Amino acid sequence: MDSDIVMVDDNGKRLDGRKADELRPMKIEAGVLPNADGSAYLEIGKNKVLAAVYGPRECHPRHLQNPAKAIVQCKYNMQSYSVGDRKRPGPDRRSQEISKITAEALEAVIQVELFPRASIDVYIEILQANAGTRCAGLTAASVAVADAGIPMRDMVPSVAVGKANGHLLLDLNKEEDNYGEADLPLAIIPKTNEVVLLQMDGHLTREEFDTAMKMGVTACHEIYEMQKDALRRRYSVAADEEQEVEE
Amino acid sequence: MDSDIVMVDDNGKRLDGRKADELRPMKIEAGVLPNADGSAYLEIGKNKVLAAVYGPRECHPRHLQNPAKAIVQCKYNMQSYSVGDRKRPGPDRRSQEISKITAEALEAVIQVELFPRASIDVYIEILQANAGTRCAGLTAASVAVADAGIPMRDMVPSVAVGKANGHLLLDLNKEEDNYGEADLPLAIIPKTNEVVLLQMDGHLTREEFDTAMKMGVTACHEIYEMQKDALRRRYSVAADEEQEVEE
Amino acid sequence: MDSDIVMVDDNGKRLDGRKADELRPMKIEAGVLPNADGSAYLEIGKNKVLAAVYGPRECHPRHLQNPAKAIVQCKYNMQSYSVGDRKRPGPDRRSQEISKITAEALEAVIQVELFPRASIDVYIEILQANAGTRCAGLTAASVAVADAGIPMRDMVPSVAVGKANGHLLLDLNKEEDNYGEADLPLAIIPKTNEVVLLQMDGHLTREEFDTAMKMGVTACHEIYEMQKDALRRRYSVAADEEQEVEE
Amino acid sequence: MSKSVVSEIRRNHINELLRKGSRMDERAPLDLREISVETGVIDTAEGSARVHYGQTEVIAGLKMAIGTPFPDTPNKGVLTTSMELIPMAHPDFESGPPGMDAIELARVVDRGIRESGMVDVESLCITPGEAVWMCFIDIYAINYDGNLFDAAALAVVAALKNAMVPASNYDKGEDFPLPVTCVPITMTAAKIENTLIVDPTFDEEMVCSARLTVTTDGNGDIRAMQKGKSGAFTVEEISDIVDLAREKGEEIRKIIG
Amino acid sequence: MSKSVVSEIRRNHINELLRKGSRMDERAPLDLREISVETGVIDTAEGSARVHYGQTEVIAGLKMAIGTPFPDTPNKGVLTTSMELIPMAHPDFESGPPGMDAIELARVVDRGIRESGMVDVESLCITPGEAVWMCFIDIYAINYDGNLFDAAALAVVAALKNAMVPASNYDKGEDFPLPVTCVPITMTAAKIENTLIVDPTFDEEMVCSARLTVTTDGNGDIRAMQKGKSGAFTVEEISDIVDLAREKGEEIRKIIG
Amino acid sequence: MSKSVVSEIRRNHINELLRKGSRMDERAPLDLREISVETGVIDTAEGSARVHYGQTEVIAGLKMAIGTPFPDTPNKGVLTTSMELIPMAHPDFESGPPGMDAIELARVVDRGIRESGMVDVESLCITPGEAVWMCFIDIYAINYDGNLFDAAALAVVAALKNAMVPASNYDKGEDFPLPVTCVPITMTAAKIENTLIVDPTFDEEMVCSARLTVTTDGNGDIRAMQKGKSGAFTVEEISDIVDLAREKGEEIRKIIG
Repeated sequence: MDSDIVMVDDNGKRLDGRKADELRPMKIEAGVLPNADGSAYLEIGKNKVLAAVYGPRECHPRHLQNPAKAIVQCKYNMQSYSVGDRKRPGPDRRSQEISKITAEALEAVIQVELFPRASIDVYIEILQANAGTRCAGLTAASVAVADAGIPMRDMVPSVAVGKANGHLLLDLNKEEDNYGEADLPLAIIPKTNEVVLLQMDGHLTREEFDTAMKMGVTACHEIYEMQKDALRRRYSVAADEEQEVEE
Repeated sequence: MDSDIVMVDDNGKRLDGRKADELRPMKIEAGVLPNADGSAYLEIGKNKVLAAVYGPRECHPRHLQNPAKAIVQCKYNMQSYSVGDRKRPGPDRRSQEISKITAEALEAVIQVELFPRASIDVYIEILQANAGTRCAGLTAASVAVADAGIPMRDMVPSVAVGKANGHLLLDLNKEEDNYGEADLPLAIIPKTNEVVLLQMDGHLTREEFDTAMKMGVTACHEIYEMQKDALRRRYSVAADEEQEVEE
Repeated sequence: MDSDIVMVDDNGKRLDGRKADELRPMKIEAGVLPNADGSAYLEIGKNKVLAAVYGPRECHPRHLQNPAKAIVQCKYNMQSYSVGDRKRPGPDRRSQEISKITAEALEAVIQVELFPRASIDVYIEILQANAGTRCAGLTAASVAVADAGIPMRDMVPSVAVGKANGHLLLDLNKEEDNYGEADLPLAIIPKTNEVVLLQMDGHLTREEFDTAMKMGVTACHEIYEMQKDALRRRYSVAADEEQEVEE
Repeated sequence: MSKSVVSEIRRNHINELLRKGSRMDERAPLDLREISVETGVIDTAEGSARVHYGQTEVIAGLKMAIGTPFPDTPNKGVLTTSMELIPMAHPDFESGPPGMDAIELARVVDRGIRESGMVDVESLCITPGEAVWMCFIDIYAINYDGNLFDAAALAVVAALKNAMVPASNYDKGEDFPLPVTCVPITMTAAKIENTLIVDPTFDEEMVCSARLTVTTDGNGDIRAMQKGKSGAFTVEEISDIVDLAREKGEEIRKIIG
Repeated sequence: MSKSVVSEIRRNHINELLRKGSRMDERAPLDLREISVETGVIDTAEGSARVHYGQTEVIAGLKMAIGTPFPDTPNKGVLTTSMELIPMAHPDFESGPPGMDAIELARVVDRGIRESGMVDVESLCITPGEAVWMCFIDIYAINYDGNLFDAAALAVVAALKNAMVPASNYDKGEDFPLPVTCVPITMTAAKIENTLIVDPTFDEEMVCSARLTVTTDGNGDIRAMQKGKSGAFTVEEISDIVDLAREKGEEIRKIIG
Repeated sequence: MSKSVVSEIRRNHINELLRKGSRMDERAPLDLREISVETGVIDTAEGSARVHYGQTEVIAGLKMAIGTPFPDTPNKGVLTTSMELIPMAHPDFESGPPGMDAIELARVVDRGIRESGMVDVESLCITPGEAVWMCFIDIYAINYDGNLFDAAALAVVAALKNAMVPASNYDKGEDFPLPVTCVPITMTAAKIENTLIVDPTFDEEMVCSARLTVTTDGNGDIRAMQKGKSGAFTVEEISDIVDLAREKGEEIRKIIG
């Protein structure tokens, strides 16, 4: 680790000009894929992510069916060309772990009890990766589930807080991540501030952890507004189209 | 590519003495395997091919069943020792593609509508390979299906036309194939001259393509005669055996 | 092979001090795993082996069900750290063969006809290997099946007889095995002296084979006593526990 | 691609429209859908393109690395083409390694590129027998509404045309454009009853009896063909499709410049 | 881990007990089960340990070999952690390659070791860029009654603390103890209704809505965390669990010396 | 090999015949079927043979290449044996990687070859520790009517006896015959009720309770054995089978010269 790299300059600016608690530029568009029941496209910094939802639909394989509720299945996938060195197609251990915790976080808000025996299938494709893809994927997937019209208690915004050269920094980009000393991805239910996804690796003192959690929760609320905005735009477009048809 | 190799000499003879539109020596024998419902052994040049058919039989896995007709499944397999460098057992991408187009070509003539929900399973094993195995396999499989007594509209003879050092040549052998500039495998329904298998790779002008198609169709009719002859011999043997039993 | 190594010294002692027909020190404990229906832990020399039995239970996959009897399925597995060079997890060809013959040997004594359609699943884990693990695994599995209360005609003790530098030696350890010229693992039904597992590789004359068989059968009876003893201890402990509960 | 069944009603509707020379999306039988091509859509790729044929969407990306050549072609770079039919793109697609359809798609696209000599693989040799550029072409179906053959092939061609060899990452001098020699274009026709159509939608693919894919180069010469499905073509139909492929090839070649 | 269903009766029983501050095995909510640690149980391993958390039993073994380092860390030894949920350990476990549960377990255990810097990987470099020690940590669940995270992590820590690098087998001098710098301890809490418990049994895992695993080092700093299951924690609950993890970490650190 | 069930009628018929000392194909219990051996049937193989035992047909082929020896046997060539039970050969055989039956067959055949020292692997060393001849023996079941053990083993022995090492392809001098030292022959007996038979057909294999395969060398010494199925043999029965194996070994050794 090269500690000469200055992560935050004298003016409190990071390598890309952001403040410590500032998100990268972000945009979300809902309803981008015709075949899926719901979908979303998200860019945050140099990450490009697609999420699609199919369901509730019949659950395959059948032995996974739950007579009391729908199951939520997720596949998080980094496309081969999304990273520096080409990634071989197919799931690796990292992507399987991310798929699991993403499905669990979504299940926390989806009203699965309304769809016994069904499956809700969430697909997250990372087209271009630049640190923070698991959070970007969950944020997008949450919009895609809403776009599919599946009843949810709330959405799930997600972001990571990092530590680099001793600084707690929100939403590390890849350059910063290369000097990262800790990473704390989390996702919340904004209405209650409850945490549905939480991971950590690295080194945080008790105090740093508390600060990082606060930064993360605050930023999740910012992201939540963008999620809602994307859905509002989507509904207004859908309403316009409907109106056109009626005219 | 070494263009000094003379593919066709001044007398119009190829490296192995054939004319441009001449097939390699070919023999077909039907009914060679006791267990299979139908089978055939074929040699063309230095290719040695076995084909076996099981079915119509119950379709596994069940989700592949078609309530309106039998499905035709094919496995084309090059045995490990059939080529110069040992081939690892198991399907590769090439063999899977060949299996798919072979099944499609056979389905074109099999009366699949007579056997709803059933499977007709065709196995092609390349014992020894010397260019042109996919066509040899389909030609043999066609005889094996007939040997199994499965109703067919016609048989499917198959051959490839190649281009080497600028010459259009029927049924390239391996030596010629090493200098090949184009390869056009095809299979027809002789009664109608319709094409049920067609692939091409390489470089053909519009005119060359038309000529190659003509050469291929003509040769398929030659092969068709050998297919019918193999079945005639098979039936007469079977009839003799039956007579012996009755005596 | 370095024939200077003296396998049996002038006093008839082997490298580890044993006589030619002497087993390595052995101990068996039944009922060591709470979750399994039956289990056993076995040490023989430096081998450490666990066996667990689940069943009779519903047979998966269903197409393996036998309407007339239970099927016996076995997985023999060497754990990664059980050998000199780390073994990659997952079954290899050797372990699959051992699993097969172990299941067959156990099926010979289990009253499978009492449990139609069921499966009896036997798991053998080699924690530490030092030659002779297949026999140790079968010996332990036999005790685990009995511990599960599954009706058996008899138990199946198993041991290997080896040949090293011309000597027939019972129960080779790894050091001897490195100079082994033949290996003859076997398992018997002690009540009838019938053989239910038998393999051989190496080089044995007709006479050596007969001698080796006799050594093996005799040693199996010794092992049988230890198997019964382990079960007796298990039952008395179980009875004590029951009594305590009642008191 | 194999699980869906088109209802009889839809099948009849498609057939009836075609008998009148029309299609469900109001195209004439020999019209392509609207095609869009965006290049450079993936920063992490050496070249990339997103292509739409109507609602069918694919992305192709090229990654390059230095590797050892095959022993029998010591002075040539290596091309590899993979196609992923990810379950995002269609309810029939399932997770897992490429199935027969994906393999056929990848191989047919690969043949078009390879046999046309589009990429000058000899100029991708660094040290004969030791070091060459490896080109990994990965194609993802994003939304599938028929005719993946043509959309995938076009995405790959567009990605390659705009690719830069990342030489500087490997201390091999400055980055330079991937050397391409020509622009092969792939066109697929399908036969429904006795009518030929081009650029079939998903529903049309389900209904058609046979399919023929033809790749032509800038001279109108044929570089690759693949017939699919269990129906048959007459020799005349094949000839017509070849002419169509040459014609549409010219059209599309103008789109991507 | 996913096939079993706990009966409603058992679920209600667990809930009722907890409302009274008790558990089926008579522990208080924040009590650990009896923990036992035996090291050196596998002669063929470079280091090994068998750990019980009540009836949960795991064995971890370390094997080492010389290999080439990763290009981006030329002067560091390599750690790899695998977890096998063998069917011996529980009726729900099936043969086959590691599933999602086993992968998550291995990765969380791995993070605790790796992120705490427990193993001094730089001192496992033999020749930079060429030869380093590879550490293969294999964990087997032997009997599963809940809380594999903590049992597996403790078994690995104990195995590593007592491991010898087999240098003499490779003509690299005398064997020496594996260099370890600290003792990270992992603790898992679960939430049942609104009660937090630690060290859940199998039945409690089935009933709980959420799980949080926290690894702390000897300074009480946090090195790894993993939340699991589809329930939610309040920020306060998470804070309480972090405190518990620091406290239990101290307790357990004494057990393994 | 496991899906078929023999009808009770056929089972009874086999049993009744055997009680009278006869079999469905009119053989005596200890008679082999007609055996045929053709060598050199595959031009592309370094050695090959097609063997029939009655209607059971197998083909074995040997391919050779230069590779690196195993570290613990630096001066020995490498032998590998694979068996493929292709679905062509029997309605019960399925596509896919070798199952337990195929693995057992390959390993038992391999042991017969390896343990008899038939191939002089030391003379297949080119440069110790660096380059040796690798021998890939591939066996395909073509038509399965019982006793694949013996047919496969004989096909391999015949293929090896007639093989040429392709030295000239690798600039290693002239081709030379594969050095073989002896001719191990494999014989399988089966037990039906209390009768021993040799060379069982498919139906007999389905009905028999136990199977014993014995490989002997030219001196009548035993080189490999494998007992199969869940029945038991008495020690006397085993002794009788060993004698039979020595006797039939001599018979068959004459066939292949």
